[in-house]
Amino acid sequence: MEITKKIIEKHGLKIEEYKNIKKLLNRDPNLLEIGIFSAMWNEHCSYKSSKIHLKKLPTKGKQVIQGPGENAGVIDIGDNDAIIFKIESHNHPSYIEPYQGAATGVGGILRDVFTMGARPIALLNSIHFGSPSHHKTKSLLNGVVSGIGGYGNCIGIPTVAGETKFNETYNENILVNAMAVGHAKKDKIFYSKAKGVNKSVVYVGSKTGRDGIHGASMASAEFNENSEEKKPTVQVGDPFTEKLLLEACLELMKDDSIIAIQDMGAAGLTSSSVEMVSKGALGIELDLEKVPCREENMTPYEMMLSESQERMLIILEDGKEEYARKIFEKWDLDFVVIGKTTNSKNLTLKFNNKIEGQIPIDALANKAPLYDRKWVRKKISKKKLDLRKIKKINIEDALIKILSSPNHSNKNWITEQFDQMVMGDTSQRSGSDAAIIRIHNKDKSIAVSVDSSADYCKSHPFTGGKQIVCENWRNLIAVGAKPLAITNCLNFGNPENQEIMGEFVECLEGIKEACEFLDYPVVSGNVSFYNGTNKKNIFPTPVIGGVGLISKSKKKINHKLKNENSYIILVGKTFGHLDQSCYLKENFSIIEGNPPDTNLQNEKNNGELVFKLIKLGLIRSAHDVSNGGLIVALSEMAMGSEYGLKIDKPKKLQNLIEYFFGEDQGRYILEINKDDLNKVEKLLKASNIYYEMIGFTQRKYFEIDGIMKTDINDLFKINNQWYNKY
Amino acid sequence: MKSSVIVFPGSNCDRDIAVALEKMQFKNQMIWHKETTLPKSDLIVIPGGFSYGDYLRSGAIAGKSSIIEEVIKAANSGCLVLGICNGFQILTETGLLNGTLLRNKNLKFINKDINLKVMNINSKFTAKYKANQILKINIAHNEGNYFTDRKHLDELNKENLIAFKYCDEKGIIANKSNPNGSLENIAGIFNSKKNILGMMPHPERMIDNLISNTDGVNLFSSLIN
Amino acid sequence: MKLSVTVTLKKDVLDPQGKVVLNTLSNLGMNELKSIRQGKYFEIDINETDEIKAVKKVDQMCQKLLVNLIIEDYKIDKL
Amino acid sequence: MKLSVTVTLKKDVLDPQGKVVLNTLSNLGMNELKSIRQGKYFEIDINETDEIKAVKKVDQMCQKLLVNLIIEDYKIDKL
Ligand SMILES: Nc1ncnc2c1ncn2[C@@H]1O[C@H](COP(=O)(O)OP(=O)(O)O)[C@@H](O)[C@H]1O
Ligand SMILES: [Mg+2]
Repeated sequence: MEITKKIIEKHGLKIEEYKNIKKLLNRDPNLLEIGIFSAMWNEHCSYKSSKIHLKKLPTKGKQVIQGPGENAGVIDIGDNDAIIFKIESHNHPSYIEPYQGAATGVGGILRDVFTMGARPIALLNSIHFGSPSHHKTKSLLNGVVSGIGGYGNCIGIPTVAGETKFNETYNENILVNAMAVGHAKKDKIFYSKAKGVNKSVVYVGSKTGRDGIHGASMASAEFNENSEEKKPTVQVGDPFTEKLLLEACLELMKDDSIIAIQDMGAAGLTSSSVEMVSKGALGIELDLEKVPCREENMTPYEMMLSESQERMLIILEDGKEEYARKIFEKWDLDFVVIGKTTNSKNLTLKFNNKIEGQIPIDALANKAPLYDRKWVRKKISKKKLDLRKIKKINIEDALIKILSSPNHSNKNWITEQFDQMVMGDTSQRSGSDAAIIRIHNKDKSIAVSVDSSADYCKSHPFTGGKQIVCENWRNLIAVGAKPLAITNCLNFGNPENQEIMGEFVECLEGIKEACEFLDYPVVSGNVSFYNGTNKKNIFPTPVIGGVGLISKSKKKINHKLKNENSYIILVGKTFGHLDQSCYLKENFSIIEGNPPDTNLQNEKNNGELVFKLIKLGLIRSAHDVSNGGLIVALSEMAMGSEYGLKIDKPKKLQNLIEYFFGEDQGRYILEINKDDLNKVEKLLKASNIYYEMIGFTQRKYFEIDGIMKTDINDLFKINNQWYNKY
Repeated sequence: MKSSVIVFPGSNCDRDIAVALEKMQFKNQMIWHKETTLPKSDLIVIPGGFSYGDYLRSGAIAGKSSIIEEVIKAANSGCLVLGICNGFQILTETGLLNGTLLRNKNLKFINKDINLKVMNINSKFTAKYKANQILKINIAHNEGNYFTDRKHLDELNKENLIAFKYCDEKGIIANKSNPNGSLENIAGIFNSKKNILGMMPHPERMIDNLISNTDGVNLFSSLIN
Repeated sequence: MKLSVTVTLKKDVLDPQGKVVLNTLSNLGMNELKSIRQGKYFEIDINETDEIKAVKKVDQMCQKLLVNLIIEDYKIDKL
Repeated sequence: MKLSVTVTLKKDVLDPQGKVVLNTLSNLGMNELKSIRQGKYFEIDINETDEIKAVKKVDQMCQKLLVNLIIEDYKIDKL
């Protein structure tokens, strides 16, 4: 078959890249080889546009066992316990088929985590949709939510936290990011680096079908009108088989039969086999006629590029084949030795004893293209909002408008579709700043949260990147956890566009600065470019997933008010930053100016002190102040708890709108028992932390002196009504 | 007391129930579905989850497994059998309990803490509860909408075979407090000899104040005599 | 030989799915609908060329597994 | 008028349900089975006596709600 320009383009390869392939091979590739190059060299697998920038992120620390480069990141939480976690995008498949796209996204990230030897203990998600009034939004929303639940509920891993946002920038390109967190023994972690020649390469799991052929290249291209026709067979998730695969893998991992193991994710058999031997500087030979197939007459091309779900590739120690086979057969899963490792440093593909393709591993991995794409710095808006030019509105009305908006409405209707309690260790479910999961049979817990701020990142990528790391860090602090490390999913537009590439570079600079300062390293992540349609790119949306440690489970805390007549303290300074605030967005549709700056020194000092106060047991409830400002945070503490608040007017800042709705960073609200106040104030003063006493808790009403007084049950209803009317 | 928890491919509350049983001092054993004999047990538990993915009808395929025949034998000779969630669905598929569990009325999976009224304390499963006690227990299911024919419903009512009903905080049993559309708010039922209990809510999730509450404890402690 | 099995809920059994589908369709403006009942459908390919035997075997499958006879009816057709 | 809609998965789309049912039936000793695919079935009663119009309306329902056109095919029959 002649390789025409059309074939090259269809594989998402540039002509320059094709020339390079010919040079690396010293000949023309055949169709199978083109397919393999396209799978390995596309953005999704090769990180060709992002690699040089990702290298700048801090990835090390005392707590880090394994940083980026493996299937997932690994951190140390003491006593031989390790936490393994990662986040991944499944944006494009979810737009085409929301239920299956989201479900297989969850399935995929779970495999990344249990392939390293962890039992998954929590799932999170970050989902972004277009405007609620856009004609596609409702069905995408419902499909994605039930897909996430459908997979997690069936496999029996609690879905405990996430975020759901609406913004018209995602009208034609939704975001579905799924994060999985697992627990392993520190001395029982499995890696993907192949070692040794002539070792058996084993295929386990589901059979291979024609699902998602070229899924990875689809994820690396912009959508256009024809995308719906070009789409490959949609991948259908099978959580039941994944459950069997999970149990079978964990059973095999009890012993030391495994040299290397990797899930078949994007680009299936191709990327899993190439990546394993590339890490071990080896070669691999596969007999493709042995691959278990679901359909008749599948070709080597289809087998190598299929993205059928629920499959793994394992390299076994000598003589362990029969032992391992028994385990997989017990769980009714396919187990086939399909090849062996070699010292040829080639990927050799045979089909019925005939060599169908042969490519140097290096050409696929290390010699994949690497781009230092052109980028430009964002022109930063000099505009500063003039509040006087905006219509004056009543504070209570403005609050109600925010609480009843799609973005701020209560997400119970989503989280009730997720089993949050299975596995019996969820001590804080969705709804607070972070979820808390106890380590099974231990007296310690982890806290997890995912966050993003696309508007902030759009207007000022550097500050946005920095802010989102801080917000995530703050969310963990607010439940009494020590933040340890993050994973990140970088959802951006087309990197060939200099402005978009600039957004990427600057967001990363912000993330880097915050992570370094807070000793909050990045241990895993994922980049999703080309989110957009026909030159309309989404807002830059880095999503940060953080994990923190609570060393004594008893000390857990959340945001719900616990008592009558406790003191309410606001930690951190309020300047009244309204640009890019919810107040302006929800009430006036104004999206202007810069996001609030994040002072890392204050962030750290305030956070560390709040952490200390919680650890000492001096805090009844705590909440970070984020979108919507002080007044929204206070309402959240009251809604759904039994108590309300009586808040004073500000003593310093005169403008009430700025005071109550400003989104200044680094702030927390704390509820403190009367008896503990002295101790708390002493500690705050000793550390030079800025704080204000702003009021008390009371029964029934959320009240601001002389400004508003509302029954908390009414607020709760307002906060819960959006979806019911949607 | 000896207990056996039956584990099917796709069961996922098996560990949770084992933790609860052990905490309540049961000597527990996990029984893989391919086993053909059951160890002597005072209590057999069929746990929640998605046995065989619940792909055909929830509980249908598990209801055909070889171990189930042993469970039926044991049940018929008086052994205590508890089916929770998917376990309840399996018990109806085997015919050990009558009726069936249809899709929730809103067609959505529901996970939340609901109020439950104890309808009958004259059973080995509920003896330690107070009459009409209101419990807060977690539910997590797609198919918990209990349905049965008129004749059986009459029998359930006449013979006092309804164990739990969904209610509100005050104990009022009404449509509003029915999460899934169950007939007469039924959340759990006994067989006529009351040695078998099937229920949709998860008592094993309510045994620890750090995680939730302890409203499920008395179900297990009732069984210990 | 290929056969199909169509499984429907018995008349007096509640059909939550059908009900929701009916409501949703009416909300979408399709008011001509009188009722809608949801069932299941299987396509079965069986190694048997004799139709009578094939139907008999499929009937067994229905009785043993595919159908919950207490709440469901079924019918078998040749494809 | 009563119509039926039979919804089946497109060829090549994974059918996890069919797979499990096939395995179970073979385990129950029914070895003649070559394949089984699971689908959905609707019985629709519609206030419309003209067959062509009725089919057209049901077709709309399929496109709008009953069928996931990306992974499923469907056919409409008169009952
Ligand atoms: N898709 C979702 N899945 C799970 N939990 C969610 C989802 N969307 C929102 N939540 C939960 O709702 C709560 C509020 O979310 P959000 O306003 O983003 O919190 P924060 O501002 O503290 O990060 C959080 O506890 C979050 O975990
Ligand atoms: Mg928060």
